[in-house]
Amino acid sequence: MSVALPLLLGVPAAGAALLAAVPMSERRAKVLGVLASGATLVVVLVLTVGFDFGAASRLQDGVDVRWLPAIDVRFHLGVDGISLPLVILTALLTLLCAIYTVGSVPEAGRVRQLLALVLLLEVGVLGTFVAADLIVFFVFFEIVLIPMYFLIAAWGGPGRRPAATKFILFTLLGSALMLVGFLVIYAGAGTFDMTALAHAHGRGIGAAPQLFAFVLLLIGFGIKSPMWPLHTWLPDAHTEAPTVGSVLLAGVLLKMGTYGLVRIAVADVPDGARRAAPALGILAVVGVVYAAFACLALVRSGDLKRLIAFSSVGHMGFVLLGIATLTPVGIQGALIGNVAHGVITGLLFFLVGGMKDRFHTSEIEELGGGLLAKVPVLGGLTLFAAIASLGLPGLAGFWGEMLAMLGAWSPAAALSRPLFIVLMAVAGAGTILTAVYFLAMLRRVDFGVVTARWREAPIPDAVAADLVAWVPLTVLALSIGVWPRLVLGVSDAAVRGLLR
Amino acid sequence: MHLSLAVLLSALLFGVGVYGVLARRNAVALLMAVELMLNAANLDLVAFDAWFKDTLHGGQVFALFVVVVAAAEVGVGLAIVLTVFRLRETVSVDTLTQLADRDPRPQREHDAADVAQ
Amino acid sequence: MRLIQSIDYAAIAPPVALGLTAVVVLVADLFLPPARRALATVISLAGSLVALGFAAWLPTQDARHTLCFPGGACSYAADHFTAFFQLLFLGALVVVLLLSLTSVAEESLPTGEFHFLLLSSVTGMLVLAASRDLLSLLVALEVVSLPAFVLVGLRRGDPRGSEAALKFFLFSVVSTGLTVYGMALVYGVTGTLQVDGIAAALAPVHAAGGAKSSLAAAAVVLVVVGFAFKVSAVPFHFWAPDTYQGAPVPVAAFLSTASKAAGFAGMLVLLLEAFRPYADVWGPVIAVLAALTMTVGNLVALRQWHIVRLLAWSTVAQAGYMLVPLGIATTAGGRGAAELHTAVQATLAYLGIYVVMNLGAFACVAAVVRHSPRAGVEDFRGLARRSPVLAVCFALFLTALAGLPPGVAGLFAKLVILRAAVHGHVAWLAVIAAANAVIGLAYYLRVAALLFDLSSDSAAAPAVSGPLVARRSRTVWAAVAVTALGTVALSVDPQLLLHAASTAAASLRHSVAP
Amino acid sequence: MTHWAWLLPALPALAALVGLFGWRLVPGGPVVPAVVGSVGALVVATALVVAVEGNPALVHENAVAWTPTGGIALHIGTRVDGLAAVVGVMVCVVALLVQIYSTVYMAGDPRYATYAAEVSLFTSAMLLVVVASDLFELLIGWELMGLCSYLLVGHYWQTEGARAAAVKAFVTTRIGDTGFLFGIFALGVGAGSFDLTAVMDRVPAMSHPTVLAGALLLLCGVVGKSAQFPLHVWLPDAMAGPTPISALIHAATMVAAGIYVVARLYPVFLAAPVALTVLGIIACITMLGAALCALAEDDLKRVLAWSTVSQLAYMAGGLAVGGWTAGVWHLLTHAAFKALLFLAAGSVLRTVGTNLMSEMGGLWRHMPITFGTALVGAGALAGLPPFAGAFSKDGILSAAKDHGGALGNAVYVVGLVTVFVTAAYVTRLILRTFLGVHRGPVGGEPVRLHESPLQMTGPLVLLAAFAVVLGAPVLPSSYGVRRWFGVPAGTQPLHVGWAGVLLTTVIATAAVIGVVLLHRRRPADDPVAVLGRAAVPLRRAFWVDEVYDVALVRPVHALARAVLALDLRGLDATAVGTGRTATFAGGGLRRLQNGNVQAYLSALVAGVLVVVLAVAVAVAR
Repeated sequence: MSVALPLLLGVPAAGAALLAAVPMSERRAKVLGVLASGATLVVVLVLTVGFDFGAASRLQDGVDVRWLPAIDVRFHLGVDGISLPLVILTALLTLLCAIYTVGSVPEAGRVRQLLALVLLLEVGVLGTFVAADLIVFFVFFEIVLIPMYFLIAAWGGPGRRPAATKFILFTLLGSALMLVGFLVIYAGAGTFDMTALAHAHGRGIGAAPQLFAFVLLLIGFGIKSPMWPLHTWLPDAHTEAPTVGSVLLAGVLLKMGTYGLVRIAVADVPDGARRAAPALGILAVVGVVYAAFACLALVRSGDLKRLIAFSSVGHMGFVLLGIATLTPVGIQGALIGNVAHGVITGLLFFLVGGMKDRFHTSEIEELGGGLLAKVPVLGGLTLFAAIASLGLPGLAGFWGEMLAMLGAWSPAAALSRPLFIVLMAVAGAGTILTAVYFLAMLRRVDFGVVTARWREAPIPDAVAADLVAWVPLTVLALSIGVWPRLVLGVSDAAVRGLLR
Repeated sequence: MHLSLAVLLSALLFGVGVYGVLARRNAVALLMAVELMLNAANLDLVAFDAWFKDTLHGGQVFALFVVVVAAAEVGVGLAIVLTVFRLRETVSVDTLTQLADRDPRPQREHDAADVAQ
Repeated sequence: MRLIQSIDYAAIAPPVALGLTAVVVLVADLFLPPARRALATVISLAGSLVALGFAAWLPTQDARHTLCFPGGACSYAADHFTAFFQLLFLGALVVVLLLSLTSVAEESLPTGEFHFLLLSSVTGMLVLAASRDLLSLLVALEVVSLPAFVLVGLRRGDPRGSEAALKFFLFSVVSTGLTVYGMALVYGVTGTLQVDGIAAALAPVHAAGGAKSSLAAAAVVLVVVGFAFKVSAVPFHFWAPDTYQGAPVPVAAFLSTASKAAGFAGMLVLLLEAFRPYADVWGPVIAVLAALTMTVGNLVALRQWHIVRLLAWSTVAQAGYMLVPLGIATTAGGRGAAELHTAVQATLAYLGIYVVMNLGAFACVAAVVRHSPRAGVEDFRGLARRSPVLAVCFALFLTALAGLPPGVAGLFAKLVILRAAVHGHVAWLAVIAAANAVIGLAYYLRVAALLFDLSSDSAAAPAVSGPLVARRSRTVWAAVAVTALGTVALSVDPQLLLHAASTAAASLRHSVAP
Repeated sequence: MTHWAWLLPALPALAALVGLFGWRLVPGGPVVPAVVGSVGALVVATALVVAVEGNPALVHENAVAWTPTGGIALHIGTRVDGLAAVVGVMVCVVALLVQIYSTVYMAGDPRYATYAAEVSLFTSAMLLVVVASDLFELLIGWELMGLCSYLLVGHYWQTEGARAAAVKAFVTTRIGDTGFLFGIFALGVGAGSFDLTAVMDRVPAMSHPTVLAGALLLLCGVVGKSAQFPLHVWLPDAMAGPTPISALIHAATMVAAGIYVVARLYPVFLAAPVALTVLGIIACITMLGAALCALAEDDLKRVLAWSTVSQLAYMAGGLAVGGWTAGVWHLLTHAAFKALLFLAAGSVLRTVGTNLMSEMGGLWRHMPITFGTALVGAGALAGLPPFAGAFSKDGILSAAKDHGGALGNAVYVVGLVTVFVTAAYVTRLILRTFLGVHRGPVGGEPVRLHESPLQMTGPLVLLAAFAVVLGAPVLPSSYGVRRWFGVPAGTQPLHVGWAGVLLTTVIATAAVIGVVLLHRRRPADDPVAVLGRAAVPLRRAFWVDEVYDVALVRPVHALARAVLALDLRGLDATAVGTGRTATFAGGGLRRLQNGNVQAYLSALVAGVLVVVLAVAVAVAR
């Protein structure tokens, strides 16, 4: 048994416990927050270094101990090529959030509790990504809810309460149905063990239960992802959440949904997946186009955070489309799309948070234009992030979209090719619309003339803590874009194993 | 006497008891109606016991116990009714609606009620 | 024919010990000066612990049966099933005793009577769990109920208390009337009062069908009513909110946990032992009841402003969850033993977890509010500022009731019932239960969020803050601590409970194995 | 040497990075990395030409594994042949000249550093397209150019026009690029590899629908990038950017990329004649239409922009009729004379401070070098010997004639007509800009007219030289083609006949004389005024923008508003409504709890009765 994974969960948990239990000065809390999340990242890096990339389809550094034999549940953890990139992303984003908090504390204060919740959130997310037992997965999946709820409800904007409630109720509905789906799988396959289930590849589960389970899982993970039309919690949650909340929500929480869809739904009930894939594909593509239209309307008069939240819906639509193709290419696209979205949208939310800190608004109308003139660094990074987000080839966002569409060009043998080619074409139209609204956003916010309201106001550009938090994401977006092997190479074998 | 006669009678009795429970407003009358229901069961038990020629006389024993239970219930019940009467000066059950789902009263009224007690 | 029965006193040791304690407390109270009233609690606690010891010791032995009839059937069984419930009742009793010390003093409840009634009721429960014939079940049920009526109305001079007691009482006796009538009919159909005998006799009746089978089915339903009332399943739940609100908080805690568990004990014995052949009949009925109970309980709880009423409706909903596993679809003829076992295990496990977390929630309420009739949800706003530990504990219990981490115990509880439902081929019920979990979360979270609402507009502390702070009883804190530790333990490793539930379910199955 | 071909895009990319982030560390400022990067790339490009010289058809490919995709693995690398090397040199030369020119033209611009870095990046992107060995690698360069054009066109982002034009440029080309991406899918999946060589090698083995789909989809991208009808609308608007950028976009990068890709992947198109026909039709429409638009345009730069559209259509037409060599040759000559014309225009604009020809005139006296070089460029554009354009254009027309058939004849005839129109608008341009008297801005202050400094005139002279030299007909037709281009099999051999040249010269001269005569008659007026009301559609560019606005832009925005409304009042309201309904239901159920115990008991009894009856009936059945 390896100690890496227990440490991976233990370090942030200990940090959270310390922060929650021991009263300390704000300064100390910040330091502790950075240290704990930094230590977690170190553990992740050690884990990565020790990872056998040659056998990325195998679950590594496993922990597999008896937990609840009465209901056939084992405490089984492990990482493989599919989860490793997400684990790294999670640890990195959490650290960056902690660093960002050093520079900008939300108005509600109480940094200690904020950081404790962030670390607790990290435990939940990391646990979800390394869980190898459905029930363990489920428990970690649920751990995330309460911290996120309080992040929004206590540190959020004026409409935080309803937004937080909506978030948690939606997500719980999803996860409760997902649990039923797990149990349907269990009823057929007789085990909760994800490796065994993936290995069995749906054997033992009848056709109808497979479809039923897949639909339940689809709703569960679809709400989290979010999949159209189950996305309506997301814009509100993002709009109201504090910056770190938005970053983590977009950066890692949404990934739990798509990860689960790949890891559990597609792998464990393949027959159900095949039958539901056309529906999933259609919903995914509708999401892409729908989100683009919504953003297009929002860019005229709306909230920047809301716009980016909707753009998340669109991006996750591509991820879902990739999954729907049930091909290694599509799923690879989904995975790299996940990571890219985490990096880029995380960065975008950081930047909008930076604007909100400075201008005390994220309304496009009120921000006016000329960000690039007023705060060149912030404006420049926004330009970069927007360009990356619209899927320019050579930047991280491209690969997910491209591979998803490539998967749709030649979907799995059991699926209707004409349908998926139509879906691909519509998704392609979505990429155009995405470009349109992002450029329109830049045109309204980044470029142009500084409005009279801000012309004389002393607005500081990015400070050191901001840059430390933002630049790694920029570099990552570029690196993954130029050298996608960073992600695809890791997950390749695992994805092929999954769809075998 | 045929078994069905006894069973029918018992059912009738039980029905009357249920009607009484639902229709009467006086708490004491309610208690009496409940007694009717229990005795309907007793009638059944005894009749079945005789019909089966039960060597253990389960039905008869059961009926005896029901009588005891009924007595105990009435004892407690009357005591409760008495308390209610002492505090409210009424034993009409439909006036007892202080505990019900209704919108919260303003906090101040709460306090006033508290002080008054 | 020998009518003088030999009695295995070891088997009946727990109820005997507790019954004796009840008498001792009552007598002692007569001689104790008012200043030493606390001693009653000590005696009661000691007696409970002794009974607890017996109850814990019994399952280490082979199953014992006593009060047997010629032919081998016994009225009293001391098996794992019994032990599971007895431990549960006694554990709940201990917590309620801890809770009640301050209540008894502050609300000037008569000490001796209070403890006597409480212990008597629990004695009834201990017997109820072990009873294996209709007569014992009925008598035990009455022993559980009769003291409880008085307990509810024990607060002197409180019109709400007596109203609550009267409602409780009337509801109970009507239910009992229906049950007794049902029992008479069952006797009429089967000619026996023994659960084993009933099962054996019902099987051919069910197989034959016709009017007799219809009558039997009706009788089954009628018998179950009395217990459905105890567990406050919809539509037999109406008494619960009014009664809980009118009763002293510890009594409400008692009713919502131990008393409810007693209802389940009787129900399980009846359904799974006596009426097992009719599983295909009562299964769907229970399923519908479960769905109704969850949904109604949760929906109404959404609109509650009184903390005890809110918890009352929550207990209604929780009862619905516990019924879910029993709503499984089995085929006629007693097949599906594995599914039934899973179902019983699930109900028992949920019940065990529920008792701990619900007691904890009531303990937190008891620690904060003085008079249950006027405890608004708003009174809990910003509790975290005044007492962070209590707020954290309350939040833990609430999230556990909602079935969400950090209250992982509650999550496991939901997990096992959903698992049983899916396993028992009623996935639709599982979906309804899942949807209900969401409604449930809405109100649990509303309260939990209030606790941590430290925003400036809540700085104006609620009007009742004075007594809230003043009230710091060590025993109440002990109750909170015990239940919190229990919840944490069950969150980290529920295996012990799950295992015990499994064994208990197995012992019940054993006695009805075809 | 070809092992080092990766340096070709890498050096300008490095220059861009340094120019963007590290120019403060460089002694001499942002100019240094910009110029050094271009010079370095030019050196590499020249070396490549030398390396492939003599055997240009031989492909030098150096690729390394790039990334797995779950399906076909991707490789990244360089693929150099004669075409790539020569076009590389062309790009580097223009880019270098633009950089040098810009040091003066953009001096004093607060964002010069960013500008120069973006030009470097632009160059790098184009060079990546030139040497890419993998379709996705090519796509990266392809799209990166879209980004650079966006940034550079929008360089003056304080002005509304520049912002709008930048977005328009990016979005319009992006529309085509989406098709391009799908074309890559079609070809790559069909061939089982995204490697250019592999794709072209396996074209014969692919099914015809696949090849046709691939070729047509690729054409979408080409049409977008090379500003052909119907995606030409962005190019005239892109004039909002700094003038050197226009030179870069119109000559060496961006628009050239579209034609280049068709030439590069020519075997694919040859295997799909329908695609070539489509390309030919598009070329015909664009050729004449754009030339007509140029005729009526008053804005000097927009005239040049329309002429670019028209000239690109010539190249496209050439490629469509199998005139591969002629098309590529015209690409090169056009790069020279169009860069020349734009830089000359920049020189003019910088002096007169206006874009409108109606406010110019009489500049030849003050700007002799600019005028002289512009005259060379104009001659080349109009197709007058001895300038390069005359011969390359004739190559295309000859190819069309040789190709024959409906397509060949159409291209030939339209090409000849366009020669006339081209000569006409070129003449008008020279007349209105340089000759006559200086009109000056209406009501504006008089400006001091002067020649531009050496950094600007130098490139002009150099480009003028190219515009002459590249036209030497012997160069490509016999010796040069074999030496420097690897001509794909199945194309028309280049054939420049003096008869053809004579014909075009006569037509062009006729147009020149006609316009000069018109001008003589009324020197103050615009010669196009003779067309009267017929000029209106030309001036409005045949209302294509308006049609798009009504048919596309407005519906999209309306739909966007509808979607947002649907989200708020439909989906979200449904979700919130469900919650409300639950609460409402809770309120309703609450009413049952009215406190009356007999009501409760009635419910209890009713419940029991229902269940008992249901059960009894169910069992009896």
